[in-house]
Amino acid sequence: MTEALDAFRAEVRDWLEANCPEEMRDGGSGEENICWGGKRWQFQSEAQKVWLERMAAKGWTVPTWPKDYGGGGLSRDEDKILQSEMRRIKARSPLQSFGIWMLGPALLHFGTHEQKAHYLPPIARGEVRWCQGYSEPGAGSDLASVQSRAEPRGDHFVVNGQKVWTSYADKADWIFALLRTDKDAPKHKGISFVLIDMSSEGVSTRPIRLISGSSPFCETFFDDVKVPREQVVGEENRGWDVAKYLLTHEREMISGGGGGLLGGRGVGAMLDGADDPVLRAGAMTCEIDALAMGLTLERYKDMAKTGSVGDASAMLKYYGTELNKRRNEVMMLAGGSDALEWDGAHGSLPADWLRSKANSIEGGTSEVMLSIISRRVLGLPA
Amino acid sequence: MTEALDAFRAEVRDWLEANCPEEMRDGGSGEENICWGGKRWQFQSEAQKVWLERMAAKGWTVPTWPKDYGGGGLSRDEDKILQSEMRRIKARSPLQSFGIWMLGPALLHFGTHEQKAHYLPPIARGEVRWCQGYSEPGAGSDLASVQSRAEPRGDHFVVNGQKVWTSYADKADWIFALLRTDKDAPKHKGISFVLIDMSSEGVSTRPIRLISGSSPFCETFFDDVKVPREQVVGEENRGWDVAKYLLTHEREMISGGGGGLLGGRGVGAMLDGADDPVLRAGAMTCEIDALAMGLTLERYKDMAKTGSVGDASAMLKYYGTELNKRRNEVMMLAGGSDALEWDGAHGSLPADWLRSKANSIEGGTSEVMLSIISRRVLGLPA
Amino acid sequence: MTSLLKTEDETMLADSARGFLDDAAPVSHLRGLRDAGKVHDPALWAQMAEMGWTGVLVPEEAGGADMGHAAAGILAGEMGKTLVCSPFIGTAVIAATALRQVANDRASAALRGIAEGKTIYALAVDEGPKHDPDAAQMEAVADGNGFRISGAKTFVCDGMSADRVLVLARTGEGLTLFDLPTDRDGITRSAMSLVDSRDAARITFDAVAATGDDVLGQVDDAMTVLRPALEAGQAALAAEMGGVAAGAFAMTVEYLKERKQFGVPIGMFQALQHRAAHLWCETEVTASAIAHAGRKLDEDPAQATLAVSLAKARATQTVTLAVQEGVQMHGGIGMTDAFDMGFYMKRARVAAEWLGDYGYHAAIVARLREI
Amino acid sequence: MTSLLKTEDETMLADSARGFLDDAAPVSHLRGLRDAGKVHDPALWAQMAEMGWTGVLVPEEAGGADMGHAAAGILAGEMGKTLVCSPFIGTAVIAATALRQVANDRASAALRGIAEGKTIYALAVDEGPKHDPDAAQMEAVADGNGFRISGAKTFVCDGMSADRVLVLARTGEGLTLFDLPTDRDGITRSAMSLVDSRDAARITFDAVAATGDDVLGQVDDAMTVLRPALEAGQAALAAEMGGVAAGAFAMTVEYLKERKQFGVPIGMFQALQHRAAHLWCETEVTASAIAHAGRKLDEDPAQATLAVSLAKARATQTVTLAVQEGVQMHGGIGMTDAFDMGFYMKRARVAAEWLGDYGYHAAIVARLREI
Repeated sequence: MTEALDAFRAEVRDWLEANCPEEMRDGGSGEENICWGGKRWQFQSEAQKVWLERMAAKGWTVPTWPKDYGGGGLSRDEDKILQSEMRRIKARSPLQSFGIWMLGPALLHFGTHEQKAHYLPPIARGEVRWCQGYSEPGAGSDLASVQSRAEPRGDHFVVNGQKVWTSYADKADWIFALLRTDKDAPKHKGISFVLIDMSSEGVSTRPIRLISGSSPFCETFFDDVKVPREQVVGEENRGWDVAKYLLTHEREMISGGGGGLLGGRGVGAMLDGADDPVLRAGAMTCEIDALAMGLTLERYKDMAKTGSVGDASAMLKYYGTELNKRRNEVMMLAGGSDALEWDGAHGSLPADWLRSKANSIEGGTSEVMLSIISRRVLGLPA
Repeated sequence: MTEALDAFRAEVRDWLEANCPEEMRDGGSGEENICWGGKRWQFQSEAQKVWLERMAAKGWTVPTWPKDYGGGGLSRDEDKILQSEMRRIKARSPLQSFGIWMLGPALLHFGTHEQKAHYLPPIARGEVRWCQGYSEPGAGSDLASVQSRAEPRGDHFVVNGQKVWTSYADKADWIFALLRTDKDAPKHKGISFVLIDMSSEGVSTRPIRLISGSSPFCETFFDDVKVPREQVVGEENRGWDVAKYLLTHEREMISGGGGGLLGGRGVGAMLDGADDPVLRAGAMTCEIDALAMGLTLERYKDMAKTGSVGDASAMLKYYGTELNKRRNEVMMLAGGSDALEWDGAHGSLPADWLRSKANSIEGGTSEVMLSIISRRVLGLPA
Repeated sequence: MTSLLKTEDETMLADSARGFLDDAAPVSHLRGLRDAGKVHDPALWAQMAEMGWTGVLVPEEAGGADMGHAAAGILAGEMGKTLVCSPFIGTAVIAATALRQVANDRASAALRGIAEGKTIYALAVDEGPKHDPDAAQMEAVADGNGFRISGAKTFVCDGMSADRVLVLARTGEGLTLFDLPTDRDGITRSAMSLVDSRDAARITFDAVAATGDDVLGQVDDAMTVLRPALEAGQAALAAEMGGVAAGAFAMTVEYLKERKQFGVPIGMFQALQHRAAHLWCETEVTASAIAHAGRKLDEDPAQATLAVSLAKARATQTVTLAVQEGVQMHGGIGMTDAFDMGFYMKRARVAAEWLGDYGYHAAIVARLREI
Repeated sequence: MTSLLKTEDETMLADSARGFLDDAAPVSHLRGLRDAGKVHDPALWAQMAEMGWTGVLVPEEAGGADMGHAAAGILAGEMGKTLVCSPFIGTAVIAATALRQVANDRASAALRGIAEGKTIYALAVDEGPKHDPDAAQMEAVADGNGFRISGAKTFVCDGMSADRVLVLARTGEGLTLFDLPTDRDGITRSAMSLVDSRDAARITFDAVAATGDDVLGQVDDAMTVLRPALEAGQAALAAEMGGVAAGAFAMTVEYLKERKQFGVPIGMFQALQHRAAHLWCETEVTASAIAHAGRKLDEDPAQATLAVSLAKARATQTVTLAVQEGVQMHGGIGMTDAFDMGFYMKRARVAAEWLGDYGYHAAIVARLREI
């Protein structure tokens, strides 16, 4: 077993050495360096395009997906080796997308073979870009209170309604959305998980400006949009099951980025010489918690390998996002008046700080996470 | 008006000068220096006895009660002058008791003339000591879930049941208790506010040991105790009204002591040279909050002069007690291992620290206070 | 000391200010300025002058209303509730307090200019990212009968709109406060794009000539004039922050009552109830500290340092909590620029830093309380 | 590094420890000792020796089980859950780790004594109210071929039960660690009445004679031996505190489910639910830091300082919150001595101070992380 893994590691290392373009080895992980793919994608450079194509050909844009659907068919241990070898040479991620993170897992779990064969390979190759349509105006944490309608009319639905917080909807080719297909059923019933081509007639989007400035979020409107009924994932009226399954995935994803550290970075210099116990104590405590949170993410990843983390993942989402808010507050405080200017001495810090306030709202609020933990992990009565 | 008050101040000053014994001018306010009164009271000194007698003769043990019932009949402004003149010469309080703080206000508001005339003067003179019987085992914050019974039998009740957290029940002459007089009525109905002589047959007490050590709290048991029906305050089965009225008084009283400060006292020296930002920041923040809380108590006292503070008094109870817990935590931390010993270098600090944890439980938990504020002050839906 | 409760006069002042501001400067007024790329509304300022607000701390003989610091705090608090954008604190509070420490004709004339709404002042003290007057390094070198001032100041609030600037600079034996017109040769201002959309500038001084007439108070003794001015400003700013907290809190409680989720108003959820109730307690306790600072400045100004730092520290902590809870309890809508809560959060952050952050004032309290 | 999840062996160790301790040392065991005025149960310690726990860090050649620091942490954690009173950390963790740094026959014999449960050790480092090994002032003055040690140590945990004591003293060029029997002439012990009812002593040294044989490690170089021992102790103590937090939390959650008020289980109140859920998150995050410290000490002990201080800091904060919420959520009954929650609160406070409080370890983290 270990020998096989060692052999795999050597193979990966050689292949990366031969195939990863030099420009893609800069560890670039900022927003501006992400390759999102899609029909209208403008590659940043030839290297970015080549890197995507080569990785997609190996199935390594989605290493653990089955080979039949464009994946690499890797085991979890093999995937871990691939990731560590990529980190070793500071290789960029070739492709990121909501298709990979969210629709893929949903289709793999709930989709028909035809759906998987049709939708997954273009995601793996970065040819089709997806966005998510869950939230609606006035619904907030109550995701099941979906009002947007998909009325069955023979072999298709007619979709009407509005979604908000649809990230990158203005750049996406397709959207997966929760829509009410039976208006008489109880709240959690009668919802379906529907795939819609954004180029369909009647679909429009409008960007949302946040307190932190422009954002990837949009409002998305459906006005008598015709959608074939075979574009439902899972059973019709059982879309809530799909949504719940995906919410767990989303939680883990969002928390993943939350464990940022202060140490060794700007804040060390910012704090240098600061004689303020309040600021110092805040920074120290925040760093301690961030280090411990980083270890917790590792522990939970290991746990996920042997079974499911399940509802405990709500902890990662809650703690990671609250921590990230605290970290941003500490940095703003350390920056003082220099950090009060948009694009001033500390660059995007003020916008990042404001943006971080959404962390504990999007993808399930902190309050929802705490309720999940109290009921499903601690077993307190509902 | 101001002239009249100035004249009153001069009169008070002269009288105090002539009548307050020298030994009673030491500002002694520790538990050991309190004069509680009662049939079995042992005066600490002749001076303590003389001081009580002289003040009681003026009605100044209860300055604002009507003269007819043993009080001084002072206006609020006159009372303020009396208190400030007593503080000026560091005069001790001549008498403290639950009779003064709680039963008195209840009787003045709900009692008959006969009850007032019968019960109030002995309280004012320190001749009868009262204790409170509200809580029952297993009831906690749900004070209205009274199980102890007072069964009407002609002109008397037969009382059976158990009370807990009856402070000084082992030293008190009488108890005022909430008892269920109608077991078929809804929870908040069917309760009466009953006065019981502790020397009645069938009354017994047992002290409660706390995590902080021995305590004034007792369990009090009633076993077929016969109580005349005229010893009900207010209407029979309407005792909850009396209890609610008193809870507000209790809140203000308990919070009154909560605004203790760190500065200028031991903790300054304890912290001296401490280079720990966590400890320093904690102490600084605690002191800031305590100073502001002290100002808030003054503001609320002034507010109470012109009208009722009402449910907002829940803030004083909540914030004052939580602050006192924090203050004790800071002092324990500052004391380090020296503060871990019972009666060690920092005296009663460890016991005080542990005892402080009850502040946010007794007299209405912090949770109950927050619920009162959210519903009755903020008007959030119940 | 006078009670911390509002007097009848003060209640009337607050009510009339509220009435005026709800009409003339609701939050949409600030939004409008921002969207138009402006940081100052001369018409609003003129109205404030007409009502006597700009002269709230100007002696009557100089044309002011001389209402005192408690009154200034009440006005600032009402402005805070709707995030009113004006040079009130820098001009009507800080500069007026500095100027009235000085008994000369120039100061009187300057005070009259403030009362009449004709002169806007800014305070240029800080050179680094944290408020620290004692650390000022900018030099005013003796030059003939006067000085040449060189160096740079940052976070000069109202600095772009200001006609005059109070500048702290190091002279031979100490610090000196200069009162200069912003159009004097050698002064260059550049706008800071603050997150709260308010006016602030970086100002560089390139061998700016100053005479003895430009000195406010005595050479080498800035603090006799500046300390009362700073404390007055800090108290008024604390009052403004109390208003910001109150405004954000009121929006939040309204939202908790109206907004439904899972079929009930979200204000029925006990976890939110308790957090809202806790926040209300914080605002109440802070309100006492703010009222006390105003009273103390009016009645015992030489001993007001503790009261002022207490108010600024508490206000900073409370408004921070208020806007954080405000955004979180509003959920996604609280994050949108179209909604007002973000403006409250941004103003709270800038006000937290201006004239000393929490740690700065906590250290003063700790020193005075021997902690 | 090995995964932070428990291995199968570790799970078995934890389960068997739990089984034994639930029977032999539930909280009532500590209560019984306290009520009897005792601070140590020799029979319990003998059983721990039989099970190999006292030798958890003793090399096999000295009769130990040599299971490593992660295993020691697992045992300490299980002990923490029921507040087991024993000299485990001082003897089986700290002293054993110190002794195994030294490759000589005396150290081997001492390790064997520990493994066999025959020798109890205490660590005498602190002289003031806060843990600070570098500040030790006690002097060991050269005297002939040996030393004369004079001074006083405080907060010596297990000091009254101990047969031997590791003493840190200042020698010519630095600090030296001595390993002395507690019955040596000139040593006087007095019991400290700690709030957690555990064993601690003040020890005075009055010209106590020590020879080169009594030195553990090298003269003037205590830290080579002491630092690993302290870090091992801090990690095990953090693990114990994790157990204390888990024990208090489990009691609290049970109570929330069972206790009814206003007609429903109090665990239905959302404010309590959210606080309990938050506390659970804290315990989970802390559990990772504790597991990591054990792994690091086993696999990379020279670089374990950050991991250890992280664990002790987190554990201190978490257990403090756990016992505070524990008492508050239990209401009045949590305040009574008849109920166990108070014991958890008291142990948490003492453990918070022992071997460095939150601020001490936070400062180490800050230094290593360049904050």
